[in-house]
Amino acid sequence: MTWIWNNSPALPVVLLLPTAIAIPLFALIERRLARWLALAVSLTTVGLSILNLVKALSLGPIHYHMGGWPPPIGIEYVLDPLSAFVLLVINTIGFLVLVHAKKVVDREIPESGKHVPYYAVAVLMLCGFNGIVATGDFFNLYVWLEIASLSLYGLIAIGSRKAPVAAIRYLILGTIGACFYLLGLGFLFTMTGTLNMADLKAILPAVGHEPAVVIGLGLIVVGMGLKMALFPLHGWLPDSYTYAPSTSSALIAPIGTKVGAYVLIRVLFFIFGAAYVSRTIPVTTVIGWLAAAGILYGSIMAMAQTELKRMLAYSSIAQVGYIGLGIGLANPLGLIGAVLHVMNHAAMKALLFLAAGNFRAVLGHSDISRLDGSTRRRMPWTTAAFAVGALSMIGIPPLAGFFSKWYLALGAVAKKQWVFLAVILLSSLLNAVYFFRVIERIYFARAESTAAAPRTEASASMLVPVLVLAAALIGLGVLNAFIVKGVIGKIVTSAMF
Amino acid sequence: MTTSWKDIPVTKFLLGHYGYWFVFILMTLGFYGMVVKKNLVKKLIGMNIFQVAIIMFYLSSAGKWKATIPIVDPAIGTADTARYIDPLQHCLMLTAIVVGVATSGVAYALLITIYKRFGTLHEDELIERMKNDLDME
Amino acid sequence: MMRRDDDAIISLVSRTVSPFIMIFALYVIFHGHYSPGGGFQGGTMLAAALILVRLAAGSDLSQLQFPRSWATPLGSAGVLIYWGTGFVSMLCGGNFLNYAFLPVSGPPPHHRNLGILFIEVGVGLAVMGILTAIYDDLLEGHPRD
Amino acid sequence: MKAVNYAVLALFGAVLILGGLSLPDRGDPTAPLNRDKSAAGTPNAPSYYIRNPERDADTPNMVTVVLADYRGFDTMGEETVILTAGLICFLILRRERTKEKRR
Repeated sequence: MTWIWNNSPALPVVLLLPTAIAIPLFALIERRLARWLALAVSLTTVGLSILNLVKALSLGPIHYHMGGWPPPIGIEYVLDPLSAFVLLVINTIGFLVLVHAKKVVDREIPESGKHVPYYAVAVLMLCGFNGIVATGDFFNLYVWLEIASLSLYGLIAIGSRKAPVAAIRYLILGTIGACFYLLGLGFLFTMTGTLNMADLKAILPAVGHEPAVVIGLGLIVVGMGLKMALFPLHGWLPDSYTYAPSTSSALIAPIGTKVGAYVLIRVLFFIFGAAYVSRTIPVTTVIGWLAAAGILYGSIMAMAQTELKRMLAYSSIAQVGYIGLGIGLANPLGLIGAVLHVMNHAAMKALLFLAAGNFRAVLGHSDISRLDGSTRRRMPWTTAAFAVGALSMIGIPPLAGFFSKWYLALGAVAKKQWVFLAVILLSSLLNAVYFFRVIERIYFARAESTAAAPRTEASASMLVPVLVLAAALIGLGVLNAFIVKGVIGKIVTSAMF
Repeated sequence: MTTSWKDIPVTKFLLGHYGYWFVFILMTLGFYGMVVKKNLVKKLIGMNIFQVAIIMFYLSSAGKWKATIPIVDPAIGTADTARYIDPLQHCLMLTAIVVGVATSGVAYALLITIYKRFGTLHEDELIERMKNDLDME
Repeated sequence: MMRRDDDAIISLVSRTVSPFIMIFALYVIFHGHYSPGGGFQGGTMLAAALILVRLAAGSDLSQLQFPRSWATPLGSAGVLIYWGTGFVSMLCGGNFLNYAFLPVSGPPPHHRNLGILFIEVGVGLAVMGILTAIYDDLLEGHPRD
Repeated sequence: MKAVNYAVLALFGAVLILGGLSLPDRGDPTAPLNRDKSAAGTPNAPSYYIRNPERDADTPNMVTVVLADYRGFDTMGEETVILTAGLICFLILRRERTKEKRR
């Protein structure tokens, strides 16, 4: 037990990696073992993340020195409240999606020989995300970022016929993003001589005025903006989400873009500090305005879509915009809103994409125009969960989605940014328009065939994660005050404004 | 101490920075390939040039005058760090090279799949053929 | 499309050169402590030796030298060796990858020396196996007509 | 669209040149990269990597020690990257083969 306690920061990554190798190995004995192994290790990481969050909240930031070398020499893993919190979100969503995966993978990836490597790559992707969030070293972050990105390209590419084209477009833009990150890091490293985040933060006052440092920061922000699909850099997103298998889009949409947002928050508010940023280049202001534009663009484009997954993809651009808006506000309330929205949006998007996966599995399509009253009769639970997710997305008060928007609006008021406030209100309206279009078809449109549709609800493995997420949205909304006070409050107090 | 031509500020700056300028030219060239070219293979070539340029950027920052390779030489000893070039960048760039190779491998695998399905690697033609191609899934 | 001329010179030269490349690659891996080199460089050369024969003799004939089905397992084994070295030191009380805790005799620098050797072998195997596997996969996916 | 691309390219080049101007000279012994202590008083990693590998790991090749010991976790990430690439090539291209066989 003390062994687990001592090594808990490193254990998620250390356990996920060999599992990716063990999955093909055990699948030789029995193919079904692949999924069970992936589930088991994913559940373990959820447990470890809870342990880490509790540790980080009660004992302060945990430092784990890889290889026993202290920070500037070796690589350290740091779990402060922010990274522990984001890790918990990522691992929980990853576990729920993997529970859901079985039937979807069986159906949407016809060749059974590919299921085993699919699970292995999914586990590697989770491994990469765990590494990105937990690391306290800039170059180590780049390595894990590449692992996660490569797995994402693979997970997208085995979707429908057009998926490889979407994947290669994502690959080219994603590699530009990663190269920008590496280049910016090169500038920072040449100016400071360190790769460790805490060390860099300490050295920064001595060299912060140099243009090379500022340009390094700018390049890193652009690179991460590409990874998180901030508005003008979102080109890869809609096609990738649409053509990928439902499981992949449910894995990528909630957590893939959030990691980029996490790195931005980490770099801007925990290493450089908002004051430094606003003194040198107005990165946060630019992010804020681009995010506001992205919110409107994503919402308007979502209204024009007829296919559910594509609509959710455009809605993702808008939702990432909310996180960007919180970063752009650069005040404590805005940061609360951004971090809260990382969690809320992860839960909402996972729920909606999983529900879309259920529609595809049962009805064979996810066209909005073909959903009607019979859908509700055939799948009462999935549609109810979908409605909860949609209402939360719009921002109906007791649900989780309302509160992140509330904090963002408070932040906008505190900063006297009335345009941002107007954008938040307007986009809620637009969200309502495009989600009510779906809800209206499900609940109020008369079924085209009057014949009583049989109840063909999705199977238990697909239904349970959806219902859990729907319950979680209500729970997170009700318990919102505790989360903000107990967890996010501690995150915000350690940020530098 | 004789003042050689190397100590004049302008030549000192040029000598100290010329490596960076060449690397930056290479980098812009690679970025040009990735952004402007329409053929996917050319984009990937641009990507490789970009990555190699970044690797050379790191390595050129590791260079020192009159220094030797980063292997301890008993004749020199390790007291004076100026006698060895920085080992850290070389280690980092080994990793970056592998990352580049892995990305290229995945990219070419994707290109092969695309070419088998659509018969072209030119972006505009690809978009055209994707429009005409009815997705049956 | 893949018309292959059985050119005696090409096949003979590549067959002769390949083992020598491998020997040199092993030297690069195992002498990486004292001279430029190490696991990655050696592994790449091993892969080059295998791919050279695959290029010259065609992918069917070269299966006699190194079967396609071995590549990915060997690569995974390499990664497992690396991970295992780290995990053993973790089990023996140190942090992950802290070779000073490896259960071997001698003072800590010697432990680290040995740990680095294990790691280099793992890296070499992984790079060799997976580069060859990627080459084979790309060839299989190649459109033939 | 083409004009935008070229504008982005020009901006990128300009930013690089601007950044390059303020970089320290290559090989400058007073550059932050080559000092013994950083500005904040913490030990500077590159200098440490030159002085201590023989004492710490009984190995004269500094790059090997940095690669496998001081920053060994990076190298494990590197292995994972290449493993991922291998698995993905397998994942993407295997289907093509089975399809061909079925025909």
